[in-house]
Amino acid sequence: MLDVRNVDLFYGASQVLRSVSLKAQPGKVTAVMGRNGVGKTSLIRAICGRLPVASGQILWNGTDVARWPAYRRARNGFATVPQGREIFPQLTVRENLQTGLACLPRSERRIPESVLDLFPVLREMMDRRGGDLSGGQQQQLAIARALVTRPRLLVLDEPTEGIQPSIIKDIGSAIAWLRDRGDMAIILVEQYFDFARDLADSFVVMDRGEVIQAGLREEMVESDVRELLAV
Amino acid sequence: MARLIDRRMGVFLAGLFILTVALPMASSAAAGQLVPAYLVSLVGKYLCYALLAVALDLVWGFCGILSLGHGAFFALGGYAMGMYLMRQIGPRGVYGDPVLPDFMVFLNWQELPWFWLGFDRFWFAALMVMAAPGLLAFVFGWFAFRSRVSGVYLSIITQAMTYALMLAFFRNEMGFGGNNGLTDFKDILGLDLTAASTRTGLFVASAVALAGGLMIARWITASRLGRVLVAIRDAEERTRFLGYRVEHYKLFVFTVSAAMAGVAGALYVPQVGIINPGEFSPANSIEIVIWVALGGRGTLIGAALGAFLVTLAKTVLTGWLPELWLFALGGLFIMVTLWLPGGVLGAIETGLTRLRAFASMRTKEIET
Amino acid sequence: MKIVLCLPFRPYLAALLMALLVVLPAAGRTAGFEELVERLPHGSYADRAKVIDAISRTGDPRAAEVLNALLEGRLHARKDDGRIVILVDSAGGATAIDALSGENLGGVLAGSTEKIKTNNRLRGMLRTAIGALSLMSPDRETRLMAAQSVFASGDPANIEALDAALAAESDRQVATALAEARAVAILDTDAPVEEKRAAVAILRARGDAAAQAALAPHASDPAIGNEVREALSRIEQAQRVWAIAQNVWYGLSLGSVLMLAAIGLAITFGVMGVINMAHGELVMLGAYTTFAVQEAIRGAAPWLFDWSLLIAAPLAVLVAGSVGIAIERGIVRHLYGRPLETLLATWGVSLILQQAVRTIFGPNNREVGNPSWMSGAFEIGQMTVTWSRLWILIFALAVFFALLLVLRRSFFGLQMRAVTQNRPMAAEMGIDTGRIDALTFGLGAGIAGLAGVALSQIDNVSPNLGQSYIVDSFMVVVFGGAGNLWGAFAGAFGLGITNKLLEPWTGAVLGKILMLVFIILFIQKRPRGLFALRGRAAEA
Amino acid sequence: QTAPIKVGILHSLSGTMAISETTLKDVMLMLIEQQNRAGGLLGRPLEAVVVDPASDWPLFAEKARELIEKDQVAAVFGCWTSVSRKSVLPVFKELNNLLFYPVQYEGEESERNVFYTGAAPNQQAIPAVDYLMSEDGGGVERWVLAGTDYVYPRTTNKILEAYLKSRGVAPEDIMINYTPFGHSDWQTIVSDIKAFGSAGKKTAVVSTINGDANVPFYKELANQGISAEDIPVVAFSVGEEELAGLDTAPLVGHLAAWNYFMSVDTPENADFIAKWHAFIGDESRVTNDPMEAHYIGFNMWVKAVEKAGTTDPDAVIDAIVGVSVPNLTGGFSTMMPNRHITKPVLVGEIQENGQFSVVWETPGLVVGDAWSDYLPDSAKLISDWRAPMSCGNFNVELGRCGGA
Amino acid sequence: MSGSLLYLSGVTKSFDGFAAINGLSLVIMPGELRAVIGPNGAGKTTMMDIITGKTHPDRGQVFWKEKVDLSRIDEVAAARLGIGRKFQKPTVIDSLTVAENLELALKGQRGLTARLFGRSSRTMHADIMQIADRIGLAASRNDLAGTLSHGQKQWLEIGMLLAQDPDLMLVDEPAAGMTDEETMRTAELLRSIAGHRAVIVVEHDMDFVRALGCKVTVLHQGRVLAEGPLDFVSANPEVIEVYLGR
Ligand SMILES: Nc1ncnc2c1ncn2[C@@H]1O[C@H](COP(=O)(O)OP(=O)(O)OP(=O)(O)O)[C@@H](O)[C@H]1O
Ligand SMILES: Nc1ncnc2c1ncn2[C@@H]1O[C@H](COP(=O)(O)OP(=O)(O)OP(=O)(O)O)[C@@H](O)[C@H]1O
Ligand SMILES: NC(N)=O
Ligand SMILES: [Mg+2]
Ligand SMILES: [Mg+2]
Repeated sequence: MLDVRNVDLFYGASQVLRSVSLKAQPGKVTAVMGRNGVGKTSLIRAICGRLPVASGQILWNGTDVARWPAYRRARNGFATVPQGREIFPQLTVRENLQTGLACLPRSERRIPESVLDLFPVLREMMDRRGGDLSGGQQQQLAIARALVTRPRLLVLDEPTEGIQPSIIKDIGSAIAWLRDRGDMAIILVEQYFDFARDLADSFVVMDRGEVIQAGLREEMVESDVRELLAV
Repeated sequence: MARLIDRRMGVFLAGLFILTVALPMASSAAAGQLVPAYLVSLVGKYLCYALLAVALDLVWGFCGILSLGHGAFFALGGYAMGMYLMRQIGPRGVYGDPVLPDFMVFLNWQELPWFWLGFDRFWFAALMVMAAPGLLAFVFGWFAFRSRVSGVYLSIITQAMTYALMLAFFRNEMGFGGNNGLTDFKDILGLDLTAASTRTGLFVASAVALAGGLMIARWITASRLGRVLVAIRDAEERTRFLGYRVEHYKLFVFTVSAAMAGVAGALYVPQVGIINPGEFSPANSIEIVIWVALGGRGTLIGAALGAFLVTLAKTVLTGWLPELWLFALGGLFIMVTLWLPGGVLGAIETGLTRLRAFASMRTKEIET
Repeated sequence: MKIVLCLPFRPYLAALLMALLVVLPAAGRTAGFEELVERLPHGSYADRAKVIDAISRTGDPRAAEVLNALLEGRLHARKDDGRIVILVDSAGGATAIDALSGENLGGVLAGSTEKIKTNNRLRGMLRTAIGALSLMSPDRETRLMAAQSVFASGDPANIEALDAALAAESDRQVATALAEARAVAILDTDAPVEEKRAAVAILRARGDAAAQAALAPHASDPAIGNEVREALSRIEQAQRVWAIAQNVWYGLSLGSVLMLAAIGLAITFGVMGVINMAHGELVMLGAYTTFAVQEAIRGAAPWLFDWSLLIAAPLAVLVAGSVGIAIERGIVRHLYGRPLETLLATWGVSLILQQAVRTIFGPNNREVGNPSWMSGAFEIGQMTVTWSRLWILIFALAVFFALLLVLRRSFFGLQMRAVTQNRPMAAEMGIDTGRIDALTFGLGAGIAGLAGVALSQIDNVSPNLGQSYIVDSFMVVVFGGAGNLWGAFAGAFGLGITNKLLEPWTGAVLGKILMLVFIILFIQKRPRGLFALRGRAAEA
Repeated sequence: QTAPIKVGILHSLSGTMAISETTLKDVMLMLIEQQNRAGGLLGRPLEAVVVDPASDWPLFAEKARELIEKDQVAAVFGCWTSVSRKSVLPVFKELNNLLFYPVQYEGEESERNVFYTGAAPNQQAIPAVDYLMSEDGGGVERWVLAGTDYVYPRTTNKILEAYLKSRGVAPEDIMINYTPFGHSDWQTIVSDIKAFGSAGKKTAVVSTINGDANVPFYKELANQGISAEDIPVVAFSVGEEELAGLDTAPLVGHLAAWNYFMSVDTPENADFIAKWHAFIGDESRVTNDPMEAHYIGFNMWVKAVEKAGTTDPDAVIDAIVGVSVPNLTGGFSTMMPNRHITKPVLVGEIQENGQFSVVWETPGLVVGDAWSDYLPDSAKLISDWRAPMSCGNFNVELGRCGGA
Repeated sequence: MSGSLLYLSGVTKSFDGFAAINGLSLVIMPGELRAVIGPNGAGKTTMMDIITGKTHPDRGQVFWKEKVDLSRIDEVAAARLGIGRKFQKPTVIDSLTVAENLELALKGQRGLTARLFGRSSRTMHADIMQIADRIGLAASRNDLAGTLSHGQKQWLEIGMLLAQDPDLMLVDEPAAGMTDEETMRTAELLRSIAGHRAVIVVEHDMDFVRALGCKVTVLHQGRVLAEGPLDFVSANPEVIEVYLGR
């Protein structure tokens, strides 16, 4: 399980995360919510190892990984679907998926069919360059790519952004399915409230780099949270 | 005007002014030659390089056009001036031909090629100093920018341009003296080039040109047009969708910058006494980029400082460590990139800020 | 304005004059083989020419060997007794054989004998003379060479010998060569018209520049002029076609050199986006590695010389590759995302590497020899193909396709492309970006080193080697379209062939200028190179 | 007074010309060291001031000025390329100092402050062509003039073309070809030469190809199998140093014309080579013609200073004309009033060991001619810096000195 | 079409044989607000590329105000005609401040000399302030755009579009990355803008589309699948099948 404790993060001189804490457990979805620019993405990046934290701990099954390089975290089960998708534009869809194989032992380097079953459109586009796909197609590819690494912690930064309704539903059920498998901790950053509410087991609401409310789904009152998200 | 001269620029111009006044005085006989006289021309040369660096920074730092061929514009300006100086020699050449320069005489040229006409007049030469490089930049840029050549592709074709010009000017048939170039100048505007007063005049002219170049560059970049340039540098596509004719803007700064480089070349030639196709060499143009990068790209003053520092280092080191200086210079380049990400100017400014912060802390401590 | 000062006290001039006075009268009368050989060391080159001529006419069976030794610079005169000896290499120095008696005189000390000097004219004469004398040699190669040198002399005096040789010849190729040599000779005699016509036909069939030169003087011969002119125009036509083929070959070969020089850059610059100004110096390191290997071999194991390049190649990859990795780990690594600053830093590296090589190996050219399989040339029709160029072409293609395979088919290649397209994302996919970056840069550098091994065979090995290729390399990569290996391929061969087709028209200087102008214009048409990525992917 | 006399050494130690010039810096250091060991000059030690003009022509002028103004050197030994010499010329004139220039060059220059110890075209090119035309040289009738495209080859070839025509060579028997600096792909040109040479007449190549381009040129010659017996190449810029970078086995018989070869068998030369090897600490290092030129130039300067009793430039300039010092080929070279010196001209053949063997030499010494007799405008000029003429370009038609 | 602002007729565009737009026809009247929805990859962004001159169609015409053929001009000309665009992936000028980004977009002279010699006027300042306020970036107007968060960049880009004051606004997925409340605010904003100028909005958020309350065009495989009020099209079984899901 992931246990983020009192993380501080700076861009140059400006502090964007102030003592942020968060937990994520296998088989559970933790939703991170907050208005634009409150630091959600920054938090995600700190967890994945893209940004160095100034202080605080990121415990992964008891080990502090806060100083580990990103690839080492990935090889220990972290996978990310970043905001903005970050598809490798000049790799084909297949190659994009294959990049995730770096985490796996040589013998297991295969793209699992189950991933493609989740997003059938990718099957048709296997040999197209990732950068040529439409925005929504890229988003699906990004999720699929993360799943190829067989993660034990899946971090999704606004995965519904730009996705057509029917596929949002599919993604929702995919996340639910992954959650229900029970071996994966999921962190979901979402602005789309209904989507988050349906999936989340617990919530974290952020504002100006701080966690202003956190708790289990049952404890949360929708109108309160909506209030917090309003400007 | 106030907006044009910010603090940084003010300090720099003041420094330049002091240098311009003090150096000729210190080197004059009246002052007992506190410093050797040759420093006047030497520093004059640095000033020309600094102007050249400012010209490059204008296109590279503010519009993202990395020209690896700016040496060509410098050299063309230099050749235009060199041609004037050659014509000034008149019948004082070794063969005594009243019209033809010596290199044409012994290779049996019968008459002056058409493109040499007019260069016996200073005003014409002065015009060509800016017009020749400006025109080349305009034509080259017209095609390249219209075709949306950008990034490394543009850089490499500018390099191809200067390389092609170098090979062309090497050819004796071109009528520019081949590899030997143009040399053995005697006087400019009737003034003896070896006279200390002429040297001082050229030095001052270089300083004025540098100050002028800086002001023009500053004026362009601080204007509303400057913002478009930055937009083009950062997101060219986006700027187009806002309705800006990107190619016109690029063409404009590219041409202005080329003309500025031409002026630098023209002032450089009488001070060093030779112009030769080597000035077109791709390595020379890369060196200009190095100056700008070292001084701090996109700062104008940094570019000028970078040129000054690198060429000064070259002067000092080639005399002091003739067999090791490349190690020192190469090491300097590496260290600056690794440790001074903002270039020399950036480092100076952070240094000053820290110092100020430190000083104010101290004063506070004292106060409390 | 020329004043010639005569300074008669120059000692050896005087000695030469004395020798002339002694020898000259002797050359006049007919003399025996032995006497002629004894006379060889003395007199001027002109005298020696007469002596050689006389020796070749003696018909003495020893003549060919003596003349051959003279040609090869192995004929010496002993300083103490003036005896003429032939030096042969033997273990631990040279052994002297008496030129006349064939007696083995044992080892000789260096400096105890004096070489009998020849000049170009004498060597030409010697070759012809030896040719005429060895037309009947039992060795096929020797006979072939002999026939060729007799062809070159075109001397009618050899016709008899040629006839005899032809009658005895069983090898077809040698027989043709003999017939051709005879044909040239016949044209200069007053043989019957029919025979001359046959000779013209033989030369026409040969069809090369030498045949042309042999025929040309007879173009206005009243008897066979028509045939000769006809033959000449045929030969010319054929040669025009061959000339195009030849130029295309030159283009391919220039292209292979350009590609080798550029292909490492296609990785560091094209794929990784690092403006690596030190690329040329990495090529240079490869060349110096070759030099060092050859130097070691010369000193320790000369028999390995033919293998020197094969030994040097992996070492060059190692040397240049390690330096590349060091550059990446030490400098470039800190500059990803600041691509233009890599230009400044790698320029610094290139200055340092250049000066380091200058300090270690000296500023001069170093000698790198061609192994025997890289020397010389062979002919395809009227086209000359030099072995070194052919091997370099093969080598370049091999490197190219191997690299293509690595990039396209291997997992390393995939990771490498992922890392260069989006470094942080690649890391989040579990790719050790630091390692991949270092290896990629090392690969590019290692290939630059390989290029150096090849270039050492045809160019200077000097501290300036790198500088002379860097500009061309960037042109090639950009012309083809950065980021695409096929681009470098097409760029190199496209530019190579265009250049070589232009050169005969315009000359080398203008050709190169036109080439550059062509690149500039071409980029207007295709602003992202020949093999540009298209579509959204390119903009992303 | 024992303050050292400073001597400037202005040779490129980096950049493209370092390949040739570094050796000249070393030989100067050796000569100065020897002179000091022999007691210095005028009882004062000599001190070498080495700078690196870095193959950058304007930098040559800057460094020259620095040497003279800042370091106060008594004389400068330096430059290789003509353009570097042109670059520093005005500096030496203005500051009235001495430059000793050790490299063969195109002529067309005679300056009061410059002493040309390398060959003028009449001390190298013309005798070489004479040799090739002679019976011994093979009676060449057809000529390829191949050069790098810059002033020295252009001028030399202009002179040679005029000379060859004056000797009855038909224009179609002369092929002129220029290549860029550092040209490295010689396939086309070598095959053109081959074609030009297969026309039946004896053909030779006169090469004014510049330093760097020579190695690939000769490699291509060797690979395409052009032997010296078929088409000899006589070069004016290829010496022992250049051959050191080549496998000379396939090149045996090709020629070079110089005023000195390392292989020349004289006691002076043997001594010089021994000292050079000792100084440089490497038995495999070769000597070459420009090194000899510095040897001559330095000794002339030393002698002139001794004669004048001062290092004052004007005094030395006056004293040096007529000074005669031994050269390394067994004779004496004398400084002539036109600032050029007398030299023997030797033609050497390349040997397997990378040395040249002399196959021909001029019967006596040849005086360097500043102004070629084969260029129309230059033929009118003569140079004599002694009073009363006191100029480098006296026009015999007009009866006065030209220019300023 | 008479009186139309924009008229696409039979437009086709393929990439390497794949038809992204396939015989698309569409009419937009002046002042109209139009929502375009459709599956990922339906060709919505490509349609905008064609209207703005970024991509030239293989076949078909695109008429602007019945006169100008947009398929023949480039992006700059299209922008100058009065077509503004917000990209799917927000693109702003990173090293200019928010205010400068807006100033750059502000309607007015695009010419070289005008920008070189022109000075910013008081009204311009006021306009910029007003827009910054409207997009919630008034406080960060002097921050560099590069330091904004993803959603803030979205807003800035909308602000730039407002500043441009075009006759036709093409808005590609404005609500992506916004909170539900912001989404509604955006819808309101767009509704208020329409009327003065035409707006084409592409969005996948059905609540947002509903809030726009305008005619909806459904694109599928490069052509129009259905057109009409949201309730009408969302009842279309094909639309449900390919887009909305059950
Ligand atoms: N590279 C950067 N440099 C400086 N500041 C930055 C940088 N990136 C983001 N910020 C600032 O950090 C803060 C948090 O940004 P972050 O991207 O984490 O927000 P977010 O919660 O993900 O917002 P959104 O919902 O819009 O994606 C914002 O105020 C933003 O302006
Ligand atoms: N340059 C291109 N090369 C190849 N295919 C392309 C290119 N541009 C677009 N496509 C393809 O055309 C189709 C339409 O793409 P478009 O971006 O217009 O879709 P969209 O409707 O905007 O989708 P989304 O809602 O996901 O943003 C997609 O399948 C995409 O892969
Ligand atoms: N003077 C020469 N060789 O350039
Ligand atoms: Mg975010
Ligand atoms: Mg889209």
